[in-house]
Amino acid sequence: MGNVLGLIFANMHDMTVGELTKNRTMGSVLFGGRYRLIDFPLSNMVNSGINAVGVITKDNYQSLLDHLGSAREWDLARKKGGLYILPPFGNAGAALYTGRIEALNGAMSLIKHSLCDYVVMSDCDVITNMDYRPIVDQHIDSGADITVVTHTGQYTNEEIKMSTVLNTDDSGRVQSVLIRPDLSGTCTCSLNAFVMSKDFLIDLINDSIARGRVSFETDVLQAKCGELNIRAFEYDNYFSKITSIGSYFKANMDLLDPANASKLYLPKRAIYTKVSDNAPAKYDLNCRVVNSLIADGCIIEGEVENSVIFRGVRVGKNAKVKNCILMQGTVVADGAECSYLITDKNVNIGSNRILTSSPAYPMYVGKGASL
Amino acid sequence: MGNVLGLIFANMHDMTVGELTKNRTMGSVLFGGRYRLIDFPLSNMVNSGINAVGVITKDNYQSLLDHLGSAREWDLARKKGGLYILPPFGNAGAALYTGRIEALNGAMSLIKHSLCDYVVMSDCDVITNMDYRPIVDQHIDSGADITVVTHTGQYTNEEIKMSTVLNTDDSGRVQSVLIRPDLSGTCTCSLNAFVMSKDFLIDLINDSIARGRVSFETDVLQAKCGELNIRAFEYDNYFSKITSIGSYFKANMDLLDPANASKLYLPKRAIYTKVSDNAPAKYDLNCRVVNSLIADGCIIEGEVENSVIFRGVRVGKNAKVKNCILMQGTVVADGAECSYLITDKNVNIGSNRILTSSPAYPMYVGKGASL
Amino acid sequence: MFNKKECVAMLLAGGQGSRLYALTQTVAKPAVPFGAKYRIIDFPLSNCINSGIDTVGVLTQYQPLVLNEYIGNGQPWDLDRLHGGVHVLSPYEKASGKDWYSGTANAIYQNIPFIERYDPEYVVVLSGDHIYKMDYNKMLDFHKAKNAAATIAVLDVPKEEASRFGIMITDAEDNIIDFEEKPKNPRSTLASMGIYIFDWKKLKKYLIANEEDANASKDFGKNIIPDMREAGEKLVAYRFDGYWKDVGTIESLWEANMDLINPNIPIDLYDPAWKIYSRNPILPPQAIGHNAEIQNSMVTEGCFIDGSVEFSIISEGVTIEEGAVIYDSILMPGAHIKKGAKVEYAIVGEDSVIGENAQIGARPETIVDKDTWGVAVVGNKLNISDGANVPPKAIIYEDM
Amino acid sequence: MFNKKECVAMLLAGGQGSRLYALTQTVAKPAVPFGAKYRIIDFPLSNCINSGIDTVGVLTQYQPLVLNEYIGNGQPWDLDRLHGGVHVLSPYEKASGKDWYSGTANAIYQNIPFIERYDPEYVVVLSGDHIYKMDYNKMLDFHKAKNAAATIAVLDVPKEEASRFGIMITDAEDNIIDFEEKPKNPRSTLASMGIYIFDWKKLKKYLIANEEDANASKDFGKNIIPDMREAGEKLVAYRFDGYWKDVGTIESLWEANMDLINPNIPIDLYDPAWKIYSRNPILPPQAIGHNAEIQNSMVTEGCFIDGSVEFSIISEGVTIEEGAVIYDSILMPGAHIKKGAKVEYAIVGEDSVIGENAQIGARPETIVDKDTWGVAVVGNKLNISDGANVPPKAIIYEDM
Repeated sequence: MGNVLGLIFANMHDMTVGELTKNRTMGSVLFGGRYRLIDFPLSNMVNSGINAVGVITKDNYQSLLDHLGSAREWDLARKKGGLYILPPFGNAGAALYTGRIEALNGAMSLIKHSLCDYVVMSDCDVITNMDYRPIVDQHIDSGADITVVTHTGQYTNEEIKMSTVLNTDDSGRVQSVLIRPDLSGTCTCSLNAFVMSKDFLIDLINDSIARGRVSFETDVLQAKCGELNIRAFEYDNYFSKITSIGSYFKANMDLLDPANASKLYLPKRAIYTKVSDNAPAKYDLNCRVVNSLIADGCIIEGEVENSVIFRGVRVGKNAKVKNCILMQGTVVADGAECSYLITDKNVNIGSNRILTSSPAYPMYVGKGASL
Repeated sequence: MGNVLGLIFANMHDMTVGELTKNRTMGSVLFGGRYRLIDFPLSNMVNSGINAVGVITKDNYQSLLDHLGSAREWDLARKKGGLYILPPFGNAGAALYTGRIEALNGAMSLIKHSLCDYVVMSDCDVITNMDYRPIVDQHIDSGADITVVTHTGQYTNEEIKMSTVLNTDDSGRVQSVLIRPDLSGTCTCSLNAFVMSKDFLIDLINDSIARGRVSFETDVLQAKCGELNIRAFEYDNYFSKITSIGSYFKANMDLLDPANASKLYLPKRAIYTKVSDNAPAKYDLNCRVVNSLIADGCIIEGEVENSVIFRGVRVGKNAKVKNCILMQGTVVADGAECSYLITDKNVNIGSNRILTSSPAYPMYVGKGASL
Repeated sequence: MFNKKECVAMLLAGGQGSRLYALTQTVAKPAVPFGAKYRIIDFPLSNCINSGIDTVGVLTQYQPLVLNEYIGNGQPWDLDRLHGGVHVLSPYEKASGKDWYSGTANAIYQNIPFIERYDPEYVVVLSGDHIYKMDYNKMLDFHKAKNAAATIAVLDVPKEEASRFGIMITDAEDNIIDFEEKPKNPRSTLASMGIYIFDWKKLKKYLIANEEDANASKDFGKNIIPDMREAGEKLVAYRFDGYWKDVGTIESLWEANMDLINPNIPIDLYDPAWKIYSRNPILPPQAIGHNAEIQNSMVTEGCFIDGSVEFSIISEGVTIEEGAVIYDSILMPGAHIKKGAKVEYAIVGEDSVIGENAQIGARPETIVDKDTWGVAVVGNKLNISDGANVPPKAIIYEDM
Repeated sequence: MFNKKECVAMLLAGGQGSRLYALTQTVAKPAVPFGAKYRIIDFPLSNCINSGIDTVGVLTQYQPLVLNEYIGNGQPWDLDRLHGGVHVLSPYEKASGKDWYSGTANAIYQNIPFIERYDPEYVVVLSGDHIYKMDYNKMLDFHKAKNAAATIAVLDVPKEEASRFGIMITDAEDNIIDFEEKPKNPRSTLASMGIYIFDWKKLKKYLIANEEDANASKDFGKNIIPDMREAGEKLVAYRFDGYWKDVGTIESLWEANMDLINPNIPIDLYDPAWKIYSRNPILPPQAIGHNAEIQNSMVTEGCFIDGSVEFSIISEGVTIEEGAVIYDSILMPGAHIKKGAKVEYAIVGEDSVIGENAQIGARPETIVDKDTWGVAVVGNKLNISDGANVPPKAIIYEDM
């Protein structure tokens, strides 16, 4: 797939998990014990043979820059192709964007100069191990103008209210588009990944900008679905979509089931992330750990159950951690008890503190807080 | 000098060469046949043993990002330290700055987390091969709060009007500061490079921001020169300072004199730049080249005299190029004649066109123009 | 970025490590996995970069493929430099002929052109099979302050262990006045750690002289150091008081691994100021199942653990099924322990599979004749069938 | 980033290159400078990456230090990859013993474990001393379309030159039905370019068989290809019609350099779609002085030229003083030609200094006995004193 350019929108859907994106992009939200959300689309692109990827950012992207570094971990530290970070104000024309089309306009120079024939775009809200090759193949074979990756299934009202819903005919052609509708039940939702030819995309951007149209979903998918040949690619593999802090919690917890983890972490299509050179995890005398994901650099002296524990977390003696997500550097001091807690980086839970929430509303504790 | 953090201001003085910075930062202005201005302070820092450098940008910095890439050419692709690019909006607090102090405030997190004791700051307007080690040594020995690198000499009114002028006592301590004064003659001008201790700098930024002071020159150097121990480091090596398109032209032409070039390009303190994998320059039958700098990738079929020719320039048959700066990718077609011309990247001069200006006002031709 | 380096490190990665044979059939000893996510060579390489030494030659001629791939361009240790960095140096053919390395001194002799590229004042000579954290820069400061020709790092060992080491006899100023190799009645308890700093000009002279002596064995301990002493050069001992262990045998390799989980042994891998770097595997976090019991162990990424693990070191990508029991053992990368298998006081090599209900090794307290007890070793990429029994002290090279 | 690679390239970097001896005393032949800013190996390495082959083993045992430093982590050729990339492979010691490479086939045989890491379908075997631009991918497509066991790239040479080459005799379908090594009366004009694509499984089988034959010379041309033909494997010839030159001798090295500035010779270094990559020197642009006259030449960065240069190749960091004259010559990196010196039909090695008014080489038209004429060579790092005379065809190894 040397002829495909990848584009990742790092800031899209920031608002769906507002607590987690206060100081970072959606793409740099921590996930699954050692990843950030951008690791998934970025690894997927690399594993699909795409070797030129642009990451479009808007604000709060310093942590994203730090995470991506020279892109060596994704094998994108290249002379030809490689990773391009596209922050606002990089060019005289690239100001803060409000919609996806404006964002693409800021990336126009990269798109134009790319030697690619096709462009694959993805947001950072879907956690999956997706091979883009069959999607591009279908796009080419079907003669579509735009291919939208979709999944048809049962969705809750909360999920659909954060999604773009497509109605397709038997041939897979999109007939109508509903944006964030107030529905629930079985429907076909966009997974926010799209394929277009480079030439079509350039024309689309130029035309939309000239007409003052900034939203890809409203002004293109919805408004033009009669006029354009927009087709769905139905995706059936394991995925989680983050539409709220609740679904973020669930997406993490889902990986405690080895059956799910084995569909996400494929030996031949690994998910790459930044290396952090932690020592192995250390389990102390009298600790008790069951049904949990534990990252390197942790020192566990107490109990951990049904939890996702990021790198460098300390769980003290007689501390109890149940149904929690503890991000990097969290310290749970001796005797503390936590349940249904999401701690951001470097949170301190004091000795013998008891913090309990409920499955419906896991409690979020902000970066660096001491409780 | 493992305990020194370098900071480079890529956008300062953009306005002095407004034509050249329309689509790029001062730091990414092309210079000397194959360099960009940031190559000089960045190489100087690396050659002085500084292995952590932050580059502070404001806008128009996409070309700077492309140039610096993974910073491998400067050996700053490191796990510890290395190059940090600090664009606006990277953090929630870092908006577009208006003065140097605000810019430093945007870099506060880098400064605070650095393990350094001292900070060396430099702009990109001075072309020189500067060893920062004796400057830091003097800063430490003298007990100064701020050390300003200066040069005392004859300056034109134009130069002084773009400079900060310092009056020092016999011990080198700054007594008063004039900003962009309307003077000429012998005086001590700042070369826009400064040394401070990390702790002093952090306090200075916090205090200035709290009081709404944004200009380092006006609100600190000038306003506080009685209160603070501000000292000059008198720098006597070869340098050029860019204060206008005229001085930019002269700084390029100065390097035609091997005596100057040998003071800038030192074998043990090389100036690094991005590699571009051009073939060697090719001199054709009947070409004539004298007193010029020619970069790789050029094909010269005509005449070149007293000129600086960047990578990949083509000079056609019977074309005549005299006293010109031709940037990357410029094509001078057969029979064309140019004199006192500065062409930006990818300019095309048509066959038999004659373009002549004067030493006092070299003509600038914008990027991609066809004449 | 300067052409000149004050100090260059030469790491003697050694040969086959015949006493570790089951684990080194296709890899050089320094590439043997250690401490769940490391390989032995991570320790000296990390010490180098943490000490500010950014130019390292790794001398090896035995099975360098894995070591070469592992070291790569040195990036995991921040040793990918435009000038300097880490280089694996194998023997090569010169215009004058071709020779394999015939001893530690000869290996360095053959690479004089490599060292001379950096024009160093000092050369640190290190060994590839020691586990320790040491600031070579402090030793270099000591070397400079003493104005020595050579400085040898020494460890004060218990008197009863001294006869296992090369022993340095020093005067009150730490000058080495004599030395003895594994003496029966040691005159001192200062054991050489196999870590040397030399004045490069002097070392070069002795290397060349030693090379010209056809009878010399081309070895540092046997030739270069004695030659320097005889010539009256100033040799000093640098006392080191941290943790240090030679892992050249199965027993010492097992012990050094166990030391990592012994709270009374002072080797801290969690100190952010002195990280031990390694080439990190690309694997998800370790998954601990519903039936797992883990205590007093170190585990790293990509493992799935549903059995019981105590006092053990579990490397990347290991699977321990429900009901399997791992006590006092080392599981190397990719090992797979099936249901009900019991691994006690054992080392299981890379990618080996232990069948259901198999028994590997045994606890010493269950053995009457203590001489028949020892750590059991299953080599790399082996299949041990269901119900098989690998007795203690056994070393398994083939499927069983 | 996949563990599997469809095609791996093995580059036979060869030995000392005794016919280039003055230039290869301390560097392997592929590291000899070429074309002002390249080294010979840049051509096959650039061809690999431009053809989409990102995994290359460079086989060498002769003076690999310069080659190793030059290739480094492969970044200049975009061959620094997490999986794959370029690796210099020297001989090494195995558990079973240690052997130098005893032939081209043996070199690949010894590195079977390297190739197997990538599980390739195809292996391209290349030579390290050819100058050419070629898309190996097209050859691979041909190999696949023909369903061949081995494909050999051939060049249609003039009949009178055919007896200098290995000649392939083919049928109408490009099947190789016979071959002759430097035949007196060639039956065909298709010369082997020393570029092979093999089905890896088959090649491996023949490599192992050849290794077991104690009498075999372990060479591709002498053993593997004939063995495959005898066994009835499908061997096909792939016709290449671009520029190709073997630079194994002083004359051919000089000629290939001169070809770069001959507008009638089809090798274009300025094509952005097929760049030849190299490790770029860190030097300022070339400075042309007031007295310079340059025509029909290639010059690269870091030079200072104040003399006359015609039909010459001037490498990085060369100084040509006022009044010096360089005609039809190659100046290698760092050469310094002093005032009034004349260099004609000559090669001046790296960092050599030609004294004032010295004369190196001569134009053929000034020589009566044409047999005494040839390219003059001054080796690396030599000093030729003021006024000295190096006659044509001379090869200078020492200061004079």
